[in-house]
Amino acid sequence: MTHATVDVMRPPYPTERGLDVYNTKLGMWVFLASEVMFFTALIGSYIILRFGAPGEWARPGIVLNIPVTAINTFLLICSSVTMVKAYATVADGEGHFFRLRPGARLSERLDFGLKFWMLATIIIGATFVSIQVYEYLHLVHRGLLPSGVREGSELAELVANGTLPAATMGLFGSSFYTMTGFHGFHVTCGVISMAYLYFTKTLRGKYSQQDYRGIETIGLYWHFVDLVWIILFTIVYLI
Amino acid sequence: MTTVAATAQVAHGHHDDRPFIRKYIFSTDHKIIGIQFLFVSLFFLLVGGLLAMQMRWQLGFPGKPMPGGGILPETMAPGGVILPEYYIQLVTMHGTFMVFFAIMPLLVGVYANFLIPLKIGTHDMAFPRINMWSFWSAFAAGLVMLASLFVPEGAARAGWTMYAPLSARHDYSGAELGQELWSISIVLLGLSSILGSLNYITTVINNRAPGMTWFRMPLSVWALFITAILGILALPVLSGAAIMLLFDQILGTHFFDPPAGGQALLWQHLFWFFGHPEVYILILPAMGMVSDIIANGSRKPIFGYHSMVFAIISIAFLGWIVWGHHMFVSGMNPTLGSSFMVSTLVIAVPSAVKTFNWMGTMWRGNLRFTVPMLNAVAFVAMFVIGGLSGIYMAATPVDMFIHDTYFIVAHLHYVLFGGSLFALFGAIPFWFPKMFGRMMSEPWGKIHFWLTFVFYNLVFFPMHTLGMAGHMRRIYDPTQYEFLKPYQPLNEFISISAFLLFATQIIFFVNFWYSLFKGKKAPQNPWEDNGLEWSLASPAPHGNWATTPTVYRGPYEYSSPQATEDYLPQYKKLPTDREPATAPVAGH
Amino acid sequence: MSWWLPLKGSTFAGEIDGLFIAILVITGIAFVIVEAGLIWFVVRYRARPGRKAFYTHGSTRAEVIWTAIPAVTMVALGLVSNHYWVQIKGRNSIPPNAYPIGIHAKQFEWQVTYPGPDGKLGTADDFTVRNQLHVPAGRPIVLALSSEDVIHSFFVPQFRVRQDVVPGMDIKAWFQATVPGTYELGCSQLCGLGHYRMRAQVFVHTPEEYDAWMKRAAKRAAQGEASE
Amino acid sequence: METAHKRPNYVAIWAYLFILTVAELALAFELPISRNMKLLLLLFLAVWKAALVALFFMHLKFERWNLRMLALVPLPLAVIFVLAAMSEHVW
Ligand code: HEA
Ligand code: HEA
Ligand code: CUA
Ligand SMILES: [Cu+2]
Repeated sequence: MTHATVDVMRPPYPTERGLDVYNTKLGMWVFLASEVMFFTALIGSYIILRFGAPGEWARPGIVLNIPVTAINTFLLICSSVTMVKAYATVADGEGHFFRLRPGARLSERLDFGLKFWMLATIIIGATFVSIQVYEYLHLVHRGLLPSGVREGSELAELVANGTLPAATMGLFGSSFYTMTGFHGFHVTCGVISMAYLYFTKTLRGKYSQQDYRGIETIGLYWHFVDLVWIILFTIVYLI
Repeated sequence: MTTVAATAQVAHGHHDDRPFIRKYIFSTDHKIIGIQFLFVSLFFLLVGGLLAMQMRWQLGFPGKPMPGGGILPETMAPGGVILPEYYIQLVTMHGTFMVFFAIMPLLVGVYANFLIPLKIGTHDMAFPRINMWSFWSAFAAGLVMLASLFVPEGAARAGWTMYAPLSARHDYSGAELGQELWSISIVLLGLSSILGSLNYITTVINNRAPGMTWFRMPLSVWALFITAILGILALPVLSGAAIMLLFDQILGTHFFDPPAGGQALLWQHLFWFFGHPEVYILILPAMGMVSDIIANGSRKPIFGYHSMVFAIISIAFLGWIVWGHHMFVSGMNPTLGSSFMVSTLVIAVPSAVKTFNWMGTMWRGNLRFTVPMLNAVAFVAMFVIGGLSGIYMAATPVDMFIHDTYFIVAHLHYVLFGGSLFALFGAIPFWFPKMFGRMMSEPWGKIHFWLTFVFYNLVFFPMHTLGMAGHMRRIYDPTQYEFLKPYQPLNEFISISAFLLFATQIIFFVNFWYSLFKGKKAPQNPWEDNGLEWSLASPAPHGNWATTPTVYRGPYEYSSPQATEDYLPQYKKLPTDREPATAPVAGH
Repeated sequence: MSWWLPLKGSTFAGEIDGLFIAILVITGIAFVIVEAGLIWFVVRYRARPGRKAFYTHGSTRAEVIWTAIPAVTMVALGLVSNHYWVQIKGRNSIPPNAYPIGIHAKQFEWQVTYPGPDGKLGTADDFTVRNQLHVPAGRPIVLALSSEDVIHSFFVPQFRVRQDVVPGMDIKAWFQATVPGTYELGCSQLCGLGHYRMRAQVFVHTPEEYDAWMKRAAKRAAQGEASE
Repeated sequence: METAHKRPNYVAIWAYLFILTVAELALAFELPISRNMKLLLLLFLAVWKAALVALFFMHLKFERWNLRMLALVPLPLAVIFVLAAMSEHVW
């Protein structure tokens, strides 16, 4: 955003032309294109490794806690909705939030709506990360490490009695932690940047119907992270 | 020298009162960032060159103590005799530094930063602070890579291609920290490239000056734009792969670990899926800048501007579907090999278009042999040799024989040195005046050019012969093989030529530094060029233009009948020119 | 020292060399056109005072010509190369009667497993020899390549055959030696600090010699002195 | 800044996504159909959900065609890469 440090030599006119899309938004889309390729490397490797794995794939249904993750998935989808609500509230300047009190002025509602929806997104996002941390701790406790199954753990027993395939547990640990870990890292970055924008911009009333670029841009990022999770949840946990 | 001062928009004397540190160190000015990249990557070019000299010593004079090698520690070269484990570090680091820290930042870091805003007529990049971070993470990456040479057990040892599982397990390679630092550095570099590319793409799409339509952009900008697209899509793949490799090294994951179900070929697929687009990242900007220089030096419009643009785009597109040509004998599915062969061969077509259009540009021109022009013509001559040797390797049955021999080494140096580096030896003096306000010496530049041209060919052309004899790459001591013993004199000849080649570069080094401080003061438009950047004073001032320039025509109107001089700048308004309708719209 | 390709020591060496020469001709023509053209232009059109360059933006006809000719040449070259590729490396290229030899690569040696007198791998009379590959001339050989640790590459220049040996993969490669003699097998994929000396000798015998060698070697192996 | 189009009903899309997620879970656990069928259906549902997010939440549906192209460019590359590298194991 241009407000942060105003360089004296910044041009006095809007430089934005070309795509009819302002710079930060275009930049975010270009960045997301690179993110797609980054996750292609990780998810693609997972697919390739799993496809060519020696023998049966580790059973996600047994190793992982699907119900908890399902709730987490649901939370992330909710956070996408709250995010888009925040965007719509500020972009439309009206109508996307309940009346604060009868007869309140539009601008008041807008202000409250944006703050509310953004805060909700941040909180839900943080909850997602916390649940993921919990999931990791639990998994490590049960014996799943990035390098495979820990000796003498609960999962090691399941491997020993044949419930879980020994040959692929290492691969499973590697790809599971790498993929979900990088996704979690993205969520964390999103939460931090949203919190930053929340305190430095939203609370100070810097967004308006005339300029809501920060909200739209961070929103794109946030939805993308949600989108990646939708894919990850399906191919890592369900398939 | 005729000037266009009448129409030139000389920047107003806006005095720049930022403190030194904001001006030159943590600068967000695209020109300063470009210059920072220039110094850093020339330094790494030097490092890469020094590593090459040590390699050449060992290859020419295997087992003999290297002059001055005594200063190296025991673990590398006891008594100056290079050890096998040090030799493979040299190869690895030479390739890595040259590709990732010399040529790529020189072409993209320096010239995308410096030229894009100047040539499209804007005041800075779209995201100046992100741009600054792009430099600093590249710098950090370079430092990490450099540091890896000095850690115990030395640097990474698996070739610049870092094939797993050799690179993934310390007991296979014998290097520990060095191997990890390589991965970390590459991740940082990937970050830098992504941040940079994001800027270049946004800037080119959104921030063009009025009148600068897509098809009035100079070919250098087109090439840098397409390169940035390659960068934004290719580098994340490398980062992802390097992260997996790093995890294999430090966390014990098994991505590339066959006994645990990982796949050795997965690394190769990932690496080359990035790697082939990468080699076009290393050539397209060179091609773009050479197009500008050749048109300027020939005083003629570029021949077939539109087909040049489409050639750049199709090379970039085809670059995505040929990566398997590095893996023909890797055990990859042979049917896949067939399709990769065909797509690879097809790349000769847009390359032919470019080559013949350069020649068409020179045809019936009025050629001025300035140093940039000499180097640009040499670029065409040498790139063609490298490109044509690529055809041998693209033909799968022939590649089965020449893969991983010095034929490949010859190919890659013809395209990278003969191509990219010659283009840079042209680009550096060409834009030097705009960067520093001084000219580089022409006579010394010519001496440097001719000596480099001769020695370069003496070094790398004979490598084709070595390759045809079956001389493998990355071997420490060729005399181990009976069938290579007769070739030792040739190796020796190459080595001596290489030392002379390196010595020649001292001329460039001195010329560069001397001109920086003592060079002739540069006029505003020393090459009588059409580009927007020449409407500014030399050196270009902070913030570039006081008011945004307007563009009235394409970039290559040399010898136009409309003008009395033999050039007609893009910013010069003729009475017949109409003002551009407001903003240029995409697709016009 | 020779300036040309090494001896043609296998059945497909001729084909590969032929293709090499074909490409040499094609690229040679392109090379001469470009370099001679450049030199000609550099001399002919060098700047002279008072002259102005010819003002043109290009020619569609020229553009079509120099797009079409390389395109046709390259497609033709692709078809021809693919024809040989399928014969040499294609998935059904291995001759059914080929004589099997196992090659196990490890840092930094080649372990060559011979099928023994019965001509079959995986039977009790197999034996292994380090760093020596003996093959009969005139008979297709199929190599079963495996690796202990990292990627190596099987390469005998005279046979024009090269195949990476990849851990975790069972790869087959075939060739048929034609000229009896002694050659060298080199590792051509960087495999660690001993890569440069990962070398083995290759002996191409006449069929009779080979049988005799096989008998001797099998006997020695049975007596437990397999290696060397 | 554009807002020419009518806002989609985000709550409805949320419900849509919710139902699809439940369908996925049901598929993964309950249904007695062949493994390949399951796999295909799950992938289909995942892509469907992802498309909903991209089209409505990221409002790609309402963007200019060239921005949509920009968003689509990496996808064929991803597919080419995965398919080529997978074909390793089918020959
Ligand atoms: C700037 C970098 C660059 C460029 C531009 C290229 C361009 C090309 N490269 Fe190169 N290549 C490398 C850098 C580059 N390469 C590197 C670094 C490696 C080694 C990596 C490693 O293993 O370490 C490599 C390796 C490499 C291989 C793998 C070899 C092996 O390991 O076995 C192959 C195989 O097909 C190949 C092919 C090609 C082809 C077909 C082109 C084409 O783009 C060339 C097209 C150009 C022309 C053909 C010339 C101009 C055209 C005409 C004059 C028209 C007339 C021509 C005809 C009709 C033929 N390259
Ligand atoms: C751009 C890339 C580039 C460049 C310029 C070079 C330059 C040189 N290379 Fe390079 N080389 C590679 C890229 C490059 N190389 C790659 C990718 C590999 C494969 C690595 C691998 O297998 O993993 C390779 C491998 C390679 C090998 C094969 C090693 C082996 O397989 O065992 C050899 C052997 O001779 C060699 C030699 C040389 C020599 C003699 C030079 C000489 O031209 C060097 C001459 C010196 C300079 C060019 C430096 C001059 C310095 C300046 C001009 C600085 C001026 C500074 C200021 C003004 C501040 N190189
Ligand atoms: Cu084994 Cu190189
Ligand atoms: Cu390539």
